[in-house]
Amino acid sequence: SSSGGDGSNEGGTGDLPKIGATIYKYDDNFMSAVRRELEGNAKDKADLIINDSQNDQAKQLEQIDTMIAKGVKVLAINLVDPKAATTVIEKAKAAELPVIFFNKEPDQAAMDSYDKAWYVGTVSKESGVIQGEVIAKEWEKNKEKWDKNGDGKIQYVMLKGEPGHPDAEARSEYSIKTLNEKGIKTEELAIDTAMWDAAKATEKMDAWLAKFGEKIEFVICNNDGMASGAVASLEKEGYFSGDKFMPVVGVDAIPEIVTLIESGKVVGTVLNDAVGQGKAVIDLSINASEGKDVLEGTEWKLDGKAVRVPYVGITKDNIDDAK
Amino acid sequence: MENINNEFVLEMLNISKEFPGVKALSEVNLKVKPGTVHALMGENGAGKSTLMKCLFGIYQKNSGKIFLDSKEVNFQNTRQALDNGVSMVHQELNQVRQRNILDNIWLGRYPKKGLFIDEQKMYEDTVKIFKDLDITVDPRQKVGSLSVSQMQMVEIAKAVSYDSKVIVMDETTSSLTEKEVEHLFRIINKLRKNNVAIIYISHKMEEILKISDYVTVMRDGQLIGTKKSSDITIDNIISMMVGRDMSNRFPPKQNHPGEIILEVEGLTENIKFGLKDVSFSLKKGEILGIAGLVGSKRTEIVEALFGMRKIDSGKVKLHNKEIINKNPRSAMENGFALVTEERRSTGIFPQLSIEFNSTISNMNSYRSNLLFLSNKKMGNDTKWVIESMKVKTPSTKTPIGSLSGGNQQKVIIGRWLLTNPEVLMLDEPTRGIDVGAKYEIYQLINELASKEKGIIMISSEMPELIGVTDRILVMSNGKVAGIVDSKNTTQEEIMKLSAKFLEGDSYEITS
Amino acid sequence: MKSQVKESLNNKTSMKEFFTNNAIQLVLVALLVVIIFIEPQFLSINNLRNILAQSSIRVIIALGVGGIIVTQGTDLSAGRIIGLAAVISASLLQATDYAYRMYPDLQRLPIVIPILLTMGLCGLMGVMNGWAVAKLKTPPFIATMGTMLIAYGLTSLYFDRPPYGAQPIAGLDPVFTKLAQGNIGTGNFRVPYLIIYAVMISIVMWFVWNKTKLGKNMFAIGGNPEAAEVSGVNVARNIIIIYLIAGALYGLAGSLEAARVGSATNNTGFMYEMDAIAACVVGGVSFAGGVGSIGGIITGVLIFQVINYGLAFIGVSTYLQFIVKGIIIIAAVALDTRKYTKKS
Amino acid sequence: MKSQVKESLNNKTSMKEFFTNNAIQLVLVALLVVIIFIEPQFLSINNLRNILAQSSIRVIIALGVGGIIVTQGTDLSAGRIIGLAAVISASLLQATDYAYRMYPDLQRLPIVIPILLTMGLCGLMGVMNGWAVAKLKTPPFIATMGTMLIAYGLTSLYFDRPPYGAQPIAGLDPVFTKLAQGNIGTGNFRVPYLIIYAVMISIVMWFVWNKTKLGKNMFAIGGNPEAAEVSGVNVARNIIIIYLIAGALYGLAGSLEAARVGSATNNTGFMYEMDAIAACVVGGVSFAGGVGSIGGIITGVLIFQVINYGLAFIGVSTYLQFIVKGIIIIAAVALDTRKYTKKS
Ligand SMILES: Nc1ncnc2c1ncn2[C@@H]1O[C@H](COP(=O)(O)OP(=O)(O)OP(=O)(O)O)[C@@H](O)[C@H]1O
Ligand SMILES: Nc1ncnc2c1ncn2[C@@H]1O[C@H](COP(=O)(O)OP(=O)(O)OP(=O)(O)O)[C@@H](O)[C@H]1O
Ligand SMILES: OC[C@H]1O[C@@H](O)[C@H](O)[C@@H](O)[C@H]1O
Ligand SMILES: [Mg+2]
Ligand SMILES: [Mg+2]
Repeated sequence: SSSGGDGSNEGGTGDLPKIGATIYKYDDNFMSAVRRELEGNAKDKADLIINDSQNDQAKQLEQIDTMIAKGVKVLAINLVDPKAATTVIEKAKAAELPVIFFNKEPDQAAMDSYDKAWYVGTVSKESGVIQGEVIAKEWEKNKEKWDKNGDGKIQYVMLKGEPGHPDAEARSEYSIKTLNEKGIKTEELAIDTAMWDAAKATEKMDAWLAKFGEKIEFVICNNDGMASGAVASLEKEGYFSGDKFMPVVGVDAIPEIVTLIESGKVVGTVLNDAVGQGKAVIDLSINASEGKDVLEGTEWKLDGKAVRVPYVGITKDNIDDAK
Repeated sequence: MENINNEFVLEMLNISKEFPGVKALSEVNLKVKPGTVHALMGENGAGKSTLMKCLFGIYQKNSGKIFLDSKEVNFQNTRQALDNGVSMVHQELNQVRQRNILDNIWLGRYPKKGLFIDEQKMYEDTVKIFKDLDITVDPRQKVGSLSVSQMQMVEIAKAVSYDSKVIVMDETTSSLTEKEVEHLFRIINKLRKNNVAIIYISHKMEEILKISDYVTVMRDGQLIGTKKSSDITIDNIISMMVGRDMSNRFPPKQNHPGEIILEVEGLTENIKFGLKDVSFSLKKGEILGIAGLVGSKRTEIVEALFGMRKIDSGKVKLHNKEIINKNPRSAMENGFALVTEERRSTGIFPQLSIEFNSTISNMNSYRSNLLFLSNKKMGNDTKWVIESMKVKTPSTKTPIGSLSGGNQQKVIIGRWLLTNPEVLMLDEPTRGIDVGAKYEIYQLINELASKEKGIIMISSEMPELIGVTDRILVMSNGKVAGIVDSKNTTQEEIMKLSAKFLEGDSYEITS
Repeated sequence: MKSQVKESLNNKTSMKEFFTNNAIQLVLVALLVVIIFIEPQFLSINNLRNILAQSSIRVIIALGVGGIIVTQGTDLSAGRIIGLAAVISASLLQATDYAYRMYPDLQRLPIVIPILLTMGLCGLMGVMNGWAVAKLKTPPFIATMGTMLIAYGLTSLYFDRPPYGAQPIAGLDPVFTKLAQGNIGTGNFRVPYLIIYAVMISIVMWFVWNKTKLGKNMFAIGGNPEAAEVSGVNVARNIIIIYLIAGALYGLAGSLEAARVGSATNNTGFMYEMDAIAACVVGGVSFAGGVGSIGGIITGVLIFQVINYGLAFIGVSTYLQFIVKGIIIIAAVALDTRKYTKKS
Repeated sequence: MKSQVKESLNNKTSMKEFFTNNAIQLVLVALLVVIIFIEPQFLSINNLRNILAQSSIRVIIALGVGGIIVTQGTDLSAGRIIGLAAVISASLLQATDYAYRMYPDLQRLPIVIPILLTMGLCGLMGVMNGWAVAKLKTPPFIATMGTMLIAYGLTSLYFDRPPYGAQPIAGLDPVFTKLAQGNIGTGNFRVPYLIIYAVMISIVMWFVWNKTKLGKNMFAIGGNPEAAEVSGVNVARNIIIIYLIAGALYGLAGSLEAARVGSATNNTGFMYEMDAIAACVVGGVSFAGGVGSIGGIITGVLIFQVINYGLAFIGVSTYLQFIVKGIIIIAAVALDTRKYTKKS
């Protein structure tokens, strides 16, 4: 069993299946939400050990060694680097443990190399696609006002997450691709990394506002944290009061952004379904640890060896889905 | 034990102090009367500084009692010592070089005006003190830009300015010129008149009898005795210090200068402030002294020869072949060695062992095969240094920083002797060194000269130059004022030459 | 001697001396000129204001770290202490109508209370650093690394709690965000409050460094701790106070950072110490201790901010930005260091 | 004098001396004892092997950084240089049948070639550091911070390229991954290769530090750079070589890290320098220069690893782990520092 705050094993839970889990980084807003769900779902059903891999794949491998040494019965792994799955699988194989990956998806080949490996999560690409769809939907609705220069194109600036991060790369690429596929033309005024960070986003946005001002028609952010940072910068410049407005989108649907969407300062985000992912991970883990069919007694469906929990686009219209 | 007597302002009774591996003081007694100058003498490592540091609250004694004005005291830190009327000029200069004189003098007791420091008062008080003591440096100058002797005078002024009952001066004169020493003596006499007690540590014999009222001698951490200065001679003191009679301060000379090995022609460096057209030659087996006032650029000569300074013009010929020492390494390859003047900043590696400090300049000769160094060879050489230089140390692995100043100096000289140089240059090699050790160093210099090495020795102690060298080059304001024969010269002649090119006294130097 | 000194003050030398002594200021000017040359648009009041405003909180942090470096110390905990301050003050200053409050029943507080509270608390963390350095004699690197870990652990424990868990603490009281986002004046003539705070604190710290006993002791301790000790300075107490002041400044910086960004997480402030230390070193504060100036530190912060802002403004691609920044920093400091190395 | 020396070698003193001189080793033992007391299960060959294997790459890095610290330097670039090595060696050692190769047409290479190549390249980055420190006289903090930024920029540029863009470089040649993941022997008696490498490199570095001229020069430069210069040490060249060796060690560590993890990204190695520097300082290498030992550094790394592994093994919750780790580090070093500060 594991209770609020932080998951770790406690005494007197000898009979419950021991799950060894890692979260790639505790500081990640979205993954903290998933972590809460893991803890909530494990309560009274499993003995859950969770580790903070601190965004370091090597550290995560070490944590896996430690957990194996402690005798866990199943691994639930949120990889730091999705391509490191092979190494994790090697370790699981050697210890004859099933492994449930979640949130960051290993290669097909890696999944195929071990019959006791499953995946729960989304596809990075999908969040980009859905973000593109949200932008398209809102843009079509407000084109007259938002296309300030009336050229029919979206002049946008993009705040990117950590360069090289699969989510950052996929979101940057597929949000724009999706728009273009829908026939909406785009023009990139600037793109720069703010490392997922609100404070850095504020400063980049300061510079862009000074440089481009009203030329900017859309602010696209790889995550909600940066979206909120961009909003802070925009507010300083007098946006969102009177009729000065700038559309901003993010990804994650963290509570802060949900409020900002309600107050009209952010036009949309993409919901990563933490509740679903968390529950699926625990359900599969418990079954796997007991050697049962992973789906036994659950409502999940397998797509190959993966349980897919979809992303949902969020705007003011369906804001309640994100609460 | 006798009763505490009011006759003494300070009584230190049965003081013992131990460091790991060293018993630095055992049962030492020192009683000092007000209004007297009490000299504390002893070889390097005898425990003089340690005794004073125990008084001043830097070290905590292991046993014994200290009475100040008949009240027992046991200072836990220097703050308490200063507040109770004990101040000290430290052997190793303890100044904040990055800050100016004012900040240094008032450190620990800055005057305040409301929230802020009263800089005006600091300045005025300093000016008053400096005037009182005839010190002429600008108190706003950065300490780092002062000459060593100016720093020393500032330290003295600082110690005096506490209005203490007892002032300790630990080898205060080691880097002062004769003139400045006289200046210091005037200050001391004034203090003595004001009933201040002064504990005076020095290795300069001449000074001791001139200034002190009492002499206490220590050896190997033990008290040898206290005598009235009027009742004893230098020879008495020396034999108390070294535990045997020493009939001569200088060993008999046995070297015979041969043909010329080194010629320096028109050496010029940093023309405005540095060396101007310095020429001289050095013979095999010769000991050449360099005399001059502080600031006369004696150090610059050896530093330039050793590749530490960029030479603007001039030639250096070794065995008639012109050479260029572009850095100390190439100088060493050409057979030069230099024992630098500032032991602490350019000599020792304080945290590292005696062995390391002895062997570092000679690594090439310890390779046992292509790659690795031989512990045995290094160990043997270290033993040689310790034995031939009579270094007092618990072991070869002791960090050199924990040796007494004099013993550190001996190790550094040993380091350079190991490189077996052809031209050995020594910049103030006996500064802060006791008489016994000095004698040993003179002997070593003599021996080297007899082995046909050329030796250049800078010194501010004229008796030493005259007693040890064959010829003396006298520098004045960056120029050679003359080269005299040691046998036929006098201190007066050297003094006169030293002043030859001084500004104000002469119109010769216009650019 | 006197006449030599005078001589050296002829025009040529003094020009050269001026250049070497103010090299780092000149580097800043040169940087600005180059950027303006590449992108003339850069020359605008708006950009100037942005750069100054973005530098403000950094200046406050750097002034704290700077004093510590002067005493031969360092402070790795600055960033995490800032995070602690940000999270605590944000949690106490959420707008009462915000849906996801950490303390749903908390009354609206006057903003000074949480700010002073965090300054006090962070000052205490500073005391912990100072105590470990001065009393336990732990090397500052280790002492502050320990505090960094402790501060992060505490922040996370505080932050990651029911009801909402590890979510950014947002929805801050507008009076609070205004504190960091607001301006005096309007239009092109407005001056962000942040700049005013930074200027005020710089002035106060200038007095502390140059006109008080504490300041002089700080330089003495950094320049030669033994000299300070034998002159009767209470070295330990002064060190602890220096770390205390730094901690309090981080506390203030953390609150302002939360207000500026409009939210705080346990990751707020991460690695800010690196920027601050770097700015100090670029600004001439030496790790060897005893040397440094308020003006230098401010210049150091501005250099970094001009580089960051300038490169983003020009539109240099992300990866190239790192490389260019690396080269500029080394070059700037190498140029500046020349003043120390002339052996004449 | 002689008799005094003998006297001091009586039993009591030597016991006490032994304890103070080996305090940090004793701290390590004490840590182990406490952990085993709390969780007796901890006492197993498996855990021992895990800890040693996890320490191996860290030891290699720390040995590089350690030498630099001995010369009064520091190296912030270590982590990013490791990242560069990891990315390059991984990209050259992808299995030929892997679908997403960075160089689809590249022949299968003998693994030594890429490893030596990256060691050379990283050695060059080290030379850059050393050159900036020794020749440009940039403070090591700044020089290596610059190199850190440059290395990261280069790594990212290399990493984020067609055909696949910024994707982790995976699908490594099994011979290569085996190099880091494999063992000698089997079952409970197996010894991971990594441990063997670390031991070998420690031995080599022990000889370099203690038995070569370079080692002696390194200590001389750290102990008193001016005295070293005057003693005929070519200070600049030796500093550059020390940084070069460190760079080469990072290169090796980076390759091994890629092999151990089975993939590499531009984030590999991030902040590794902090762990390495901390381990050195805990192990008795002083920032003041001139002091340090191979044994101390290894002990320092082990202490950190025992803390990390032990706390996780006991099951201390994540956030609490930070706090406990912070306290242990300060306490351990404070205890160790007593040997220098006994005011006797
Ligand atoms: N901090 C210390 N740690 C260990 N040993 C020390 C320390 N300070 C002094 N000693 C030892 O104590 C002894 C006395 O040293 P001290 O400095 O008092 O000598 P001294 O009489 O002042 O010599 P000198 O004339 O050379 O200054 C020496 O053997 C020295 O090595
Ligand atoms: N150009 C200069 N600018 C400032 N100070 C100088 C200059 N030249 C010499 N000095 C100061 O004068 C002092 C003595 O100078 P120098 O070393 O040349 O004299 P010296 O005759 O070698 O004296 P010593 O016998 O003490 O070695 C030095 O400590 C230095 O600080
Ligand atoms: O790696 C960190 C990032 O991970 C993403 O999945 C998430 O959407 C971002 O908000 C950010 O936290
Ligand atoms: Mg448009
Ligand atoms: Mg002494």
